[in-house]
Amino acid sequence: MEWDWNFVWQIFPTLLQGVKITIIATLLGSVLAVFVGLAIALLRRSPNRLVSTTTGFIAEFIRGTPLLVQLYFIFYVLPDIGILLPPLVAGVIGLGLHYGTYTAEVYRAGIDNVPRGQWEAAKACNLTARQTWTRIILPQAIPPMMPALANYFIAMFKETPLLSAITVLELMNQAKSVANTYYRYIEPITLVGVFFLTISLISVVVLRWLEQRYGRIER
Amino acid sequence: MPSTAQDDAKLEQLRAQGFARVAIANEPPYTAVAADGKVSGAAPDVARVIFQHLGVPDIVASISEYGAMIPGLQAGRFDVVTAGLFMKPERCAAVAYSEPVLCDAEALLVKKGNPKGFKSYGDIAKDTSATVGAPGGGTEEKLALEAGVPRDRVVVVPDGQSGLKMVQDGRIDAYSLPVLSINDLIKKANDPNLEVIAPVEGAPVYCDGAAFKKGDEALRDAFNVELAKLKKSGEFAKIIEPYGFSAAAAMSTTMEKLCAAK
Amino acid sequence: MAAPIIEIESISKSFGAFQVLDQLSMQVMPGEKLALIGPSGSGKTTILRILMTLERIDGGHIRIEGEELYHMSKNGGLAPADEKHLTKMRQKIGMVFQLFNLFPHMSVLDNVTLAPILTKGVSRADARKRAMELLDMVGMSAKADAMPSQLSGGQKQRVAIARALALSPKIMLFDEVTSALDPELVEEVLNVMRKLAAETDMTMLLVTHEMGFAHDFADRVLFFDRGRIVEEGKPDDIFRHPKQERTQTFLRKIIAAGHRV
Amino acid sequence: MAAPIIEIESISKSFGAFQVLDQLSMQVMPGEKLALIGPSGSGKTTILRILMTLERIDGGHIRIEGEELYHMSKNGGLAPADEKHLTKMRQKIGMVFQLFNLFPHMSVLDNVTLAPILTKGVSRADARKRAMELLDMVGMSAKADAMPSQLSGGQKQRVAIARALALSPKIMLFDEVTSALDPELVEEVLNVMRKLAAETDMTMLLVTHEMGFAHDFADRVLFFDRGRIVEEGKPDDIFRHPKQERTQTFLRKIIAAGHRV
Amino acid sequence: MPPRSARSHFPQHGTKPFMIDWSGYLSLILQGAVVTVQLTVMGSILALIVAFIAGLGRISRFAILRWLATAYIEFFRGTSIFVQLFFAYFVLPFMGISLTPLQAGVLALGLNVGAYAAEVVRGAILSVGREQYEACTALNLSRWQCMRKVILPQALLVMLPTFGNNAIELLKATSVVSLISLADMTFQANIVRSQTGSTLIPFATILFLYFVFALLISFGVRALERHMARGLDGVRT
Ligand SMILES: Nc1ncnc2c1ncn2[C@@H]1O[C@H](COP(=O)(O)OP(=O)(O)OP(=O)(O)O)[C@@H](O)[C@H]1O
Ligand SMILES: Nc1ncnc2c1ncn2[C@@H]1O[C@H](COP(=O)(O)OP(=O)(O)OP(=O)(O)O)[C@@H](O)[C@H]1O
Ligand SMILES: [Mg+2]
Ligand SMILES: [Mg+2]
Repeated sequence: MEWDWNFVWQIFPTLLQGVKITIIATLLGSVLAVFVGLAIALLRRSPNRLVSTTTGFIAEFIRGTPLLVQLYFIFYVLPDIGILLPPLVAGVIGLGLHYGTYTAEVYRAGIDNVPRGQWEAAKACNLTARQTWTRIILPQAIPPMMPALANYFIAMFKETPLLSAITVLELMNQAKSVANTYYRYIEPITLVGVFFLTISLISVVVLRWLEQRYGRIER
Repeated sequence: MPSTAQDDAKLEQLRAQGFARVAIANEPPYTAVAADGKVSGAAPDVARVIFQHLGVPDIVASISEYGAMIPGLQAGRFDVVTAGLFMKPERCAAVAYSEPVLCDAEALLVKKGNPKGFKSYGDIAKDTSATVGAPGGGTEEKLALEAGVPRDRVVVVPDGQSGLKMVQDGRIDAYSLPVLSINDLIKKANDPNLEVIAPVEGAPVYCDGAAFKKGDEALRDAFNVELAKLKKSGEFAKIIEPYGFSAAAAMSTTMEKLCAAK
Repeated sequence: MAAPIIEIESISKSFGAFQVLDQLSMQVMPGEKLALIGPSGSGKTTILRILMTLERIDGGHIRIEGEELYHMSKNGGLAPADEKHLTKMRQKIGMVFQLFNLFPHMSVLDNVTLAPILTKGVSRADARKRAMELLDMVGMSAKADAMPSQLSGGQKQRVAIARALALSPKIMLFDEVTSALDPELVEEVLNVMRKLAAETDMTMLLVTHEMGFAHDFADRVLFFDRGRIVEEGKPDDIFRHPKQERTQTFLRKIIAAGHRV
Repeated sequence: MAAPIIEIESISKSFGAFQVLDQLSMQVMPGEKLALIGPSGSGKTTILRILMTLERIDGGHIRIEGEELYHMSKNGGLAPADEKHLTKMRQKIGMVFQLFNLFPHMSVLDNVTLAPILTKGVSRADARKRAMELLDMVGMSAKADAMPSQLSGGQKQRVAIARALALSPKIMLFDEVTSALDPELVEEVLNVMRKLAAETDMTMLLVTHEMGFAHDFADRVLFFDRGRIVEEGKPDDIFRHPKQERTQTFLRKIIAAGHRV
Repeated sequence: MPPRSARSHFPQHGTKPFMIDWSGYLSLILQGAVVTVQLTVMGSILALIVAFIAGLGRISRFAILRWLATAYIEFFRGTSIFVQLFFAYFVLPFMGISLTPLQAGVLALGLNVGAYAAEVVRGAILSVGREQYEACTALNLSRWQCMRKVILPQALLVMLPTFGNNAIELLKATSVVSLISLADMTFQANIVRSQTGSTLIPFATILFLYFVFALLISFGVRALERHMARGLDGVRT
């Protein structure tokens, strides 16, 4: 099979459609993951043992099983109990929940990394719990998290091809569809690879910058 | 010019290794996987018998997505595809087909009473709110697109069960597959709220053939010789009719006609 | 004689199976400068942390200006203190830590003004004015806009002292405030503390290994060992004529290690 | 008079734009005990690290027993030393670090035997025998099978000394070996070093802030400031009658901070 | 009996009543589980090997090795596992390399996860303090002796928990090999779903199995960690 540039130009606009969906899914999934992660991290710190262990178990379960199977579940099994979600919504929820369990760990580590002395100094300054969180702990915990969070968003981005299993026409699905129409696989799949690599290389630069900007906090 | 089986290096190689690698789909009744994991279904059963006649004792079947079959064949992953891959001019250009084996018309799976009144793909195109599901890279997807259904209303569905579920859940208005596949689905689903529209008006009857890699024409020709014998002896009908396929339909047309059809 | 500002009445504290404080009692008079000395692990830090409410006690009572620290009167009886009660009590106490614990994401000035603005509702302008006075006192007003990471250890500690003073506590707790500093930088911090002792009538509790400083600074010295007060008295008595054998060995070792007493 | 064991000839060292050592020269005689004192950042540690080949020099020459450390003769001329040459030279030098730097995943005994077995091809049995003698000397033979995490700081440092001695170096470098220790634990380490000085004729270079110990221990004291030797002489001269003003202020501050001289 | 479509003019097949042989289909899923376990184990071994090669390459003194290791890591972390699988299975044959589906799956999974694990190896080695290297120099150990006896044993303990996570990631990624017709657990569940018409049972079964496998991995890693950390307590802060 020879590489065919004409074919590449022919399919390019179609693939761009897929890129659009891929990016939308990643962005929405990221936003959801940020909030799900924070919720999990806080619930796991709950003084109520039942709440914290149940949250812990659910998070471990979601983290320990494949996103693909979870997507099948959300899309094909949930309607049986009356929850009917459009494909993209189901996909975003799947991504957000799955990656929320990862970002929860990032939050936890970020909060744990604030030295105990800072909590104590806040107390010695007689700050309230709320003031301590918003003025002292989170401002120190969040910047070092940025690179790790960004890392997960890049990982999520690379997992969007899974959404083809629930009929979302993202990039990989578009490429397969194109390939099936013309019986040529090399060009579309290579283009998908190049696309992912390009975005990843760009994100490496962004990550470096994030690490430099936020990664360290001078004490 | 059909060559003789004797000077075919590919066939020799298959005989030596004792089996042929066939690609099948996860789509009853074309192919079926029993609870014990044994592969059956109309297409592999025919292939198995013919290869036995050619001196290749067994077939090793791997289940594949429709979309992955032709690239897999080209990449040398399979020796032959026997999966209900209907003959169409573009496909005929990509692979070397045998004479027809399994023929089927297209059908639509819809909600009971056919609420949107579909009879053809054209009806779906006209109804601007209607969506239709079809396997990615399959014949039905192309038929729908050709009938003028826009890309964003043709939903690529990974497999039959998913398509059925999506109709049940109202995610798509119709799901299109060959008649027999749909019948098999609905039988398993046992859902009185579904209905089959078959055949789809204006959609041709299609036949599949065993698909070989371009360059393996000699093997294909040898396959054809045995297939013709099988059809003649009536054994062919005995194999495929229990699955619901019509032997007469397959024998009434040729690969050349089907590949030329527009 | 005035009433004691701090009354500690047979308090106990364990970490797991390990008993750090065992039925400890002591009293501190208003304005008194107290030095707590003793071997490592003897519970000196723990007492300060308990007074700052960074650790809870297992039993006993603490009264600050006659008011219970860990209990509050409720329906006539005593109930465990809630956060509101603790917040009120903490206003009387400030603490300076061994490792400064400045807030690294805020400028020196913000470190000092944060608590007055948030906890006392002082206006930003007033807080700044008072902060500049305090920074001036500790010799740090020139660095008001610096970030903590730009300061030397001694400078950080002086800022930390100013921060604790900004809440105008009646009692100041100092836990080995010079032991993380380079030897040459120790002096500048000790000077600030001398000045503080001379200029204010704050009550001060000081944990230190700087025996020379403890000697000059304190009105009274408590020698701790294994969670108990082994010996107490005027600095001259403790350092020159220790009565207990444990105190004697401790001082001998410290002196042999090159510290001046 | 014997030839010097260490000759340092106008060496320079910069970190980026910052010049730590500036054309520094000095000599050390075999068996001499040398104390290097001076303010923080004056380059004391850097000299030891250069001798241990942990840092390279920018210019100048160092000779150990007359042999070039950072250069080797090659085709008649001098070439920069390669790893093989450095390996040979390092056999003459041992170093003990401020933070012990024991290998945390090995027992005390393995820490001491590792290098002799790997670098000198000593048999395991011989290495153990010698290690036990050395551990005995530093009073740590009872803890031969302990892991470093189970030891106190002073015990760790004694093991680190035994580990450095196990390679029988002719020169030992000590960089503030007691400054990370609790005051009570300092003495046990200093005692080991006194014993070492008394029992062997090793050449020793010692960086310390323990002025008292430096005074008793050293044959000669070098006072550093900003990468230069400001003053040198017998301990009594330096500590009692410093000539340079820089030395005087330094000693005054140290004394004020409570250190005995 | 299921209803028949009245409008179909094609002959209907199968006169036997339709009954589901669940034990048979569950054993089909278990066969898939065997493939999943095979992929996970072999993929992890490959990942471990390449992780050490590439991780050490990244901190090598030789620029060319650093460059090669970086290129490998960035490429495999940069492109999606889907693309890699597809390349290994469909494109490599055009270059004359024909792998069985299992080989292609192990190759893609191992190289992909290996790229992530390589960074773990590098990070763990760098996390061992500079003072340990200096102690090595002071004791005159060679670079290699120092790496083998002092640095790696300590770094290994740091790597281990992340390696456990990597192995779980690999386990989960095996579900995408169904793309190249490998009959792993997810693939078999889809077959069972098509053959039986039930969605809930096969998917609930494999979710449970995946979770059990993930738990086994994390327990195993934790046990290993405890075993290796004996006597080291209190070392790391
Ligand atoms: N949070 C804690 N958990 C467990 N043990 C603790 C905790 N805090 C302190 N301890 C133990 O309590 C004992 C007393 O500690 P404390 O810090 O009060 O001693 P100290 O007199 O300040 O000693 P040092 O001079 O070393 O600072 C020590 O043995 C210490 O290990
Ligand atoms: N690796 C390095 N990179 C940059 N600067 C360094 C490095 N090592 C040392 N320095 C700087 O070189 C100067 C001399 O350092 P050195 O450690 O030799 O001082 P010192 O006399 O041992 O001081 P101290 O008493 O604090 O240990 C210091 O200002 C230090 O900041
Ligand atoms: Mg303490
Ligand atoms: Mg130094």
